[in-house]
Amino acid sequence: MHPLRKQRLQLVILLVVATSLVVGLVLYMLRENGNFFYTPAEIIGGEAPRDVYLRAGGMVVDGSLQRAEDSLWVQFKVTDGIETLTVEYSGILPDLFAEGEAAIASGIVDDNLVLQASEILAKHDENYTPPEVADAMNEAYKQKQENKEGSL
Amino acid sequence: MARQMDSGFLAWLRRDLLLAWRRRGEVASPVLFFIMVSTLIPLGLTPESTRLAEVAAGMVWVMALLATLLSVDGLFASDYQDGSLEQMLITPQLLPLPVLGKITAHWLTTGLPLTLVSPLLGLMLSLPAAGFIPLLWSLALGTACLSLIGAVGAALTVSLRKGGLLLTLLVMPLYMPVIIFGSASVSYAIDGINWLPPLAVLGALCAAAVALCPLAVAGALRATASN
Amino acid sequence: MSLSSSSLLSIENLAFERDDSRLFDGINLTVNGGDILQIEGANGSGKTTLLRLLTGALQPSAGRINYQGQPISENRYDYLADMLYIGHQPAVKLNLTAEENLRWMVASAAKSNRVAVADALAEVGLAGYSDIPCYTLSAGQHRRVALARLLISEARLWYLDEPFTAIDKQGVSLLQSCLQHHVAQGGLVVLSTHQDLALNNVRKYNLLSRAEYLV
Amino acid sequence: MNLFSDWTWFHRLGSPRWFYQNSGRWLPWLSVVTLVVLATGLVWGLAFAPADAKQGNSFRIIYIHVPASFLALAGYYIMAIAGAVGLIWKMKLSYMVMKSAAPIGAVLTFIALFTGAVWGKPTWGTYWVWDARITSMLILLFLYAGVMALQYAYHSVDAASKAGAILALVGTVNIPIIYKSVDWWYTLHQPATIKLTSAPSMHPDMFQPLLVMIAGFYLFYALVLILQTRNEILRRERNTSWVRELAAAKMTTNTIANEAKSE
Repeated sequence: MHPLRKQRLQLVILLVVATSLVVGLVLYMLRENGNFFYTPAEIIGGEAPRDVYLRAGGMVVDGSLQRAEDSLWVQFKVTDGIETLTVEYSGILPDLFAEGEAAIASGIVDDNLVLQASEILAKHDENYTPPEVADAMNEAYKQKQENKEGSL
Repeated sequence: MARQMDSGFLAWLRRDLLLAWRRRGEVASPVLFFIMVSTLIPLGLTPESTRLAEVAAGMVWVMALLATLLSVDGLFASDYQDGSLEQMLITPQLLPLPVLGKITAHWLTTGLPLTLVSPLLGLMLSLPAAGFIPLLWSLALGTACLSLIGAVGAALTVSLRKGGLLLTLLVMPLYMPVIIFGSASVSYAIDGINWLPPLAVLGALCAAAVALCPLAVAGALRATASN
Repeated sequence: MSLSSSSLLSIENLAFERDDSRLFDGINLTVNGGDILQIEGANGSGKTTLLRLLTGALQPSAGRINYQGQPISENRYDYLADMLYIGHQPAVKLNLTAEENLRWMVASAAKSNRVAVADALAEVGLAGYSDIPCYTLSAGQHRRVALARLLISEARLWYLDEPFTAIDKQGVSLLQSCLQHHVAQGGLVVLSTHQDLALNNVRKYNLLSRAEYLV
Repeated sequence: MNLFSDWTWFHRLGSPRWFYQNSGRWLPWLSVVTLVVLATGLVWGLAFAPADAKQGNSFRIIYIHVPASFLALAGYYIMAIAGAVGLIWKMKLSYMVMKSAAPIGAVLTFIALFTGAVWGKPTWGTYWVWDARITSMLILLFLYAGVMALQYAYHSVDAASKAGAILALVGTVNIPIIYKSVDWWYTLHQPATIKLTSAPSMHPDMFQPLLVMIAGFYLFYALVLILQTRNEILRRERNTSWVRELAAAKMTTNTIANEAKSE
């Protein structure tokens, strides 16, 4: 074989192997990449891992917000319509955080099934609900309906 | 007596390895830098092992990045000065192949040693036990990416007298995904999450860099080194 | 066209400009096996640039270079494999020994003979130095290492940029006999130098006047 | 016989002189249209669009922020495409466009980041979040800076152009990767749910002026790019006869005007 053609072949083989590796690895990543978002029901039900950083979200329950008098510590409850999860957080809440609105808390679930949040995010547009919250709540609502029908 | 020649990959790889062996003191300096700076972290940040453990993965990764950056500057510099680069540009071989040979030699002499000493650093920074294997794997793949991407920057700045700082500016933004997925795979392992997905992405980045960076380097060398 | 197609190397209407300023244009040359072409011209007239255009490291702004009647861009591999270029810098690695350097240069060249490395070094007067790293050698000796390539090379086209710099008298006569031998075997030499060569059949080409004359 | 006869328009387009003369004819029109569109969008957006129910008047910064972000990103691709065209077809004008696009893009990126930070404070309670979009905008700024720095580092214009083009192309590969990597990184450590209001969910009264502003920014970008490129053409072609003639003509009209004044 002409040496130039041989080199071109080597280069092409390198490119083909590299491209297939990229595709394969990305596909693996997409398949394996778990969802780190959990609904309150999943956390209370014990489906979510403990001592692992995760995110949970739902509607902030009306009247559940408690503030400490001497610090920035707050406690509130979020619900997905099935279960309520207690969230504790120390820090300034975002301005758009409000009871009856959706919020997302990131942190670690402790042994008492309380989410010790290191970050709280509120949705900031009335037309916009985080899709995973919306999905989770719709799912939960459906299940609830089914359960109700089942019990009847 | 004309003979078939190889693609230039092995020839340049062998030569750069031999050269590195001849100046092993110099080649060891990124590794020394890597170790020295990590002794500063407990002094500067906190000697408390629980807090160190939190930042260990990220710190090791940032230092590996800086150490690679230190050495990648010289990847083409001496070849440019003594005329070897000129000879490389006029060999009949397809330029990406000798370029890949040089980059491989660079990784074998910087990235690989950094990877091999990283467990020591992990110990010094009280990295949790679960993080060691991912640290090794992610550094092995990640430093290869760093060498490949850094080579593009080195080629773009080879004919400039003060290319070092500019190289940093050019290359740093491109290093971003590598450091994210590299440190992510370690911290995932520590948090008890499946750490293979970020490692897979790192592998994908590495494969893409192997395919694309030698082409970019070849283009950059042709564009700048001959002027 | 028919004339140039039979020649080993022909340059047609070659021009080079850098950053929109024209270094030279309208260069027409034909060089055949057995020719020594000496490029002349004041400093900055473009001797090195012309040689580097010949190596293909630089692209001409206009015109073309033909190898055996075909543009070099069309048979790049064969052309480069048949070419040997020694530039201003001798491409000698200071941390390698003379022998390692030479072996490396030979390995990266397409047409060359591997076994003759030690003989070649002896012939350029570096017999006792083959095991010593090159940083202990002088600039002239570095050039001798590079020139030892000529003794091994089987390339027909030799492009030499100021090959006589830093070489002593003995080295100059060695190099000249080497060139003589090469063209006698049907090779071709294009070199730039200010030195008058003690060789017959040298053609000179002056870049500034663009005139060619036989010495 | 002439293989490239169909390509003459392309090569004419690539001629700096042709571009300079024709763009000169279009410039006044373009600037008037740009001014009108921008003014309409600004007055509409700032004075007539209703205030947001939650954010009040602070949301109005989107009329600057969103178009600037759009153009910052689009500008990078324009720059990279110009560089690629230069590399492939060896077209000088294209390199000039690339060089001119870099500082404009950098300024727009900076405006996007700055307005984003100002907006972020009342909305999210922080000036800066390491969110995918924000981080990749910051990286975009660095990439622009790199291309600009390379242009200035080289004495040789040819080398600077080619090196800048290669860097810009490498950057285009990286922007999506960076975006994806930060986004993905956040799915664990920070939510990616912080996103700009997705446009279609906006009320039409707010959305229409935004569209006008985006159109205005595109026009403005084109205008500034053409002006910058014209400067670059004059600078690089200053030794050619047509630029000399142009300068000489300008000089005589000026002296005539001055003489007329002094009389």
